Amino acid sequence: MLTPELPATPAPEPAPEPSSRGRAEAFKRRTSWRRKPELGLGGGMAGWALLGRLGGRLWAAAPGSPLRAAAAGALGVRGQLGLIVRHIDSATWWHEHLSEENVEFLRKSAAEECRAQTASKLCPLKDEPWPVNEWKPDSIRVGVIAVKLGMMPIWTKSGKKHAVTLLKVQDCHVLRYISKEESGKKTSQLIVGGKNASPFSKSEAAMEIFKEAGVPRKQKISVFNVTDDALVKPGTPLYAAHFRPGQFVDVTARTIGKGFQGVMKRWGFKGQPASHGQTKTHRRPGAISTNKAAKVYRGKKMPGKMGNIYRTSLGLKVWRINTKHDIIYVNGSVPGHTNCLVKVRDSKLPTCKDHNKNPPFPTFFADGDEQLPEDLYDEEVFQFKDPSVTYA
Amino acid sequence: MAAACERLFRRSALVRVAWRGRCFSSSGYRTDSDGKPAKFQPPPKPVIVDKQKLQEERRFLSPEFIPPRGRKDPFKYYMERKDMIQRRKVFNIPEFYVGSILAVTTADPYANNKTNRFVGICIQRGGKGLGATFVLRNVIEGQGVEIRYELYNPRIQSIEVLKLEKRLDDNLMYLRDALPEYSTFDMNMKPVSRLAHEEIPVNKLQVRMKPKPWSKRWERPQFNIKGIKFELPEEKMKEAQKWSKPWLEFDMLREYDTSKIEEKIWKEVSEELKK
Amino acid sequence: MRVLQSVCFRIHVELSCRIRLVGWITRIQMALLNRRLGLPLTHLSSTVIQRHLSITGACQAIQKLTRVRVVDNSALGNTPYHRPPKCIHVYNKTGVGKVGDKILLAIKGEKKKALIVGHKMPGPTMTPRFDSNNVVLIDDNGNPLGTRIKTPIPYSLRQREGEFSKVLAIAHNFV
Amino acid sequence: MRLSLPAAISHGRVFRRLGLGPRSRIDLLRNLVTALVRHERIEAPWARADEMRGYAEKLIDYAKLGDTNERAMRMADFWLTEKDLIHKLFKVLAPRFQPHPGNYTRMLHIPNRDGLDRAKMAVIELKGNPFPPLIRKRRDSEKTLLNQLLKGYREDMQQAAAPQAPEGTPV
Repeated sequence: MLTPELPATPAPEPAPEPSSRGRAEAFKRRTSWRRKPELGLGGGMAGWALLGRLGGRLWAAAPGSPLRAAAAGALGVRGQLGLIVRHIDSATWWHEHLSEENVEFLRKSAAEECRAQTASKLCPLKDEPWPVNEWKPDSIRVGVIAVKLGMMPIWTKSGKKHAVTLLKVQDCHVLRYISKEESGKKTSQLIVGGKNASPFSKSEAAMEIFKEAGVPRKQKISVFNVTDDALVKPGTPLYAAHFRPGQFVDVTARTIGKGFQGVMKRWGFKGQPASHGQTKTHRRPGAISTNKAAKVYRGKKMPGKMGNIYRTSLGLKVWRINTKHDIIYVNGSVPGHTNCLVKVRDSKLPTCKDHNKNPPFPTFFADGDEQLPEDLYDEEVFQFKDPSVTYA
Repeated sequence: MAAACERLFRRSALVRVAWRGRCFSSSGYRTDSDGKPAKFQPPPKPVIVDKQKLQEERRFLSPEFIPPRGRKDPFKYYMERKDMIQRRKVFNIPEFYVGSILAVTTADPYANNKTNRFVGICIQRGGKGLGATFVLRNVIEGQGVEIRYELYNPRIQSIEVLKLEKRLDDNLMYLRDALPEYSTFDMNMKPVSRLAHEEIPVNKLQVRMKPKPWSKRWERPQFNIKGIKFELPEEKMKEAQKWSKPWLEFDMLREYDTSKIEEKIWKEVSEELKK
Repeated sequence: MRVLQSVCFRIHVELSCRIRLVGWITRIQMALLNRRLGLPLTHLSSTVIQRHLSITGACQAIQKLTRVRVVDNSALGNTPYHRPPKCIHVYNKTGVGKVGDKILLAIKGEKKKALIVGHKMPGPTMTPRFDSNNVVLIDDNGNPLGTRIKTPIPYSLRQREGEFSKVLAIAHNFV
Repeated sequence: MRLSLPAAISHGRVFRRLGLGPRSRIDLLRNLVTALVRHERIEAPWARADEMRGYAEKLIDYAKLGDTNERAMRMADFWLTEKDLIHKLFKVLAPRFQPHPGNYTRMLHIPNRDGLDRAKMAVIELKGNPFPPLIRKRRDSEKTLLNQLLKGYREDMQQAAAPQAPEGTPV
């Protein structure tokens, strides 16, 4: 009744509208990647742009307010209640404007495209490799982005137990190279992204970087400073075998947010006594400055938001690498909650430099000459296929 | 059904429930509706179980294989399971329960002959995955000793089941407060033989406790302990019931149904172990 | 119960006249000390005496003011006294004593050093945890006062063999 | 925000705190479940409805086990404070949802409450109820230009992909 029937032949304006909806554009972009030209619709790119804009216009033209239609309960207990209008699945533009088969088709094709992109990037050496240099003690390699899976115990051959964190390197790709001049920093930079994510909720500007590298959208991207001899071509996938057992790494992640906390929890202040005539002051900071200073010094430890900041754990030993599932077993705990994305790179601690010599340089290539077994262990680690430990 | 629907339809499409009134009125139901079986409950049908068949099908999946509830990736547990299976291929970890009597030999650099053997009753099994543990308890020369072993620690040379049985409870931590005779076992105990397809016997022993204080108030309903012969005065036992939470039994969202996961993991583990 | 406690107290005093007391005990509570009289007797008497004096269970961690049990056969540790031995200082950085730490005891109105050979608090896995806080009395030079340790002590003490060789020499059971 | 059940449990905040305590919370939800089974569509504060939803669905899962199951009967006896509804649960609702594996209820936002608290409200209903639907029927957009063009493209793709299938990815 109030829902407007769409005209079968709308009059599309040929002039491009600058204010056409981003969503429609995004839709156009999604479907136009990596499309073979002979399979496209008549005008190729232009046709899709037109189509997208058309969709935007139709959306804008639909009268907004009277959408509160119908379905009033026959007995209408409350007038308001009758106006439950929204579709349960009309929250998105797709559901509003596309038929079910088309939604299905687009969803499938987007997933397929994502898979194809990931697969096509497995062998970047096939098309001209970037120059591969020798490792030097002062070169800094790129790092990877990994998912924190959780912790488990590991035993050494001497029977000692260590706790390790499992970090899974999942769909990690180099996205972009930023030269020294561009970045204005001392070293050039590589942008790396990890873990595929849905492309649908990003604006086109944000998708630009992934499009250039020809990889699916990533959940997290971050920047690594690298020396010029350790550059990797954008689009190269990174694996767990980038690191080797026995070396030391630094892991950076956002810590678990604790919200607004008082000084006892946040900074470990002692608080005041619980009893002995103490009233109303048990967990408070006490004095925050002196009479003479007559001000509060900058950086005074006070209550406030705790956690949810980036922290780095330095010098964690790599005990074991699983090359099949791309898992790094890193000694000890790592900042962040389970399933969060962490940044792993070679340790910059001077004490760890001796252990980090001659890594796969600039990174490990899956299609290179090197054939790796499924599990790489540090020589101290007890492997479960060995018999029990005995002491002579 | 049609009549019922019509009646409902006539009343209203949407019924606003008056919350306060309902809450108070419900307190009247509370006492009589809890915990009592329904009136028209039919008697359970007699089920004839083919015992021979059941015994053949009895299989034991060690409890540390079942992942806990949580938001961790199941893949993480899969990776741990691979290592656990690998260890089980090399090293025999027998089937045992809380209440079984075990002898564990470990490699110990400080012991005579570099091995250390300890016999005791398993009073607790804990942990999931590679970090699974069990606690053995024994009283040696009047001194209660407990050792917590890691099931997958490579220092363990052998785990020997001397007596395979279950007790009434899943956790026997109360043996700490029981009379020492209930946790005293001979260090040179001979294994008790049993047939391979026999049902695991349940030892219905009820232990007597030392006088209070105990490490926990075992009479409280939260522990739900059946294996203690309480010799407390009547009013103390009644007092303990003040802490009972009868509604927890009906809180359906707290239930963790592991049967499907168990099935899957059992299949995976048994296939891997056969290889 | 009170009768039993006094009985046990007297058992403790007159360990030599143990046989004479059997009749009394069986009459009062057979279940407690039924068959093997020798072993549970010392254990029981000491625990019951402690029970009598304090109504709380023993502390898990050995820290200041923790009641401890002396497990050697020194005269000082085994003669009864109306106050149980208490730890009044722990010689380490944390203030919580673990196996192998030395502590200062207030025992029978004296100050004596002692070595921890077992505690209630769970330590690392694969190491024993005991039902009581066990110590061995030592003098300032590290020599034990007694000649025998009655309870098992953990093997892990042996990794400091050089330091505690005299204490380890009087132990006869390890776990 | 509704956390999934394992997520909620793993993070320590197991359930919402409603009412005057755990006992009161269960009683409150019990009354809501009873009302839902009786009326099949009720209006309640959003948080309560959301909290109750899991229990209602679990109860129907139990009811599907049949009225000879002892545990199912105990559950029904506890959760339905009005005992005449036990019959309805086992004889009407259980057969109705027998073919469905789950997701027996539908919950929709409605305008905030008029009272002082302006509480967020929701309406929750059992699927397959006899009332007129709350959700507007989906508008048929099949004939729009956009959909027609997409359809054409889809069909082209299918045709093109069919012979090329062995070669590689069609997209």
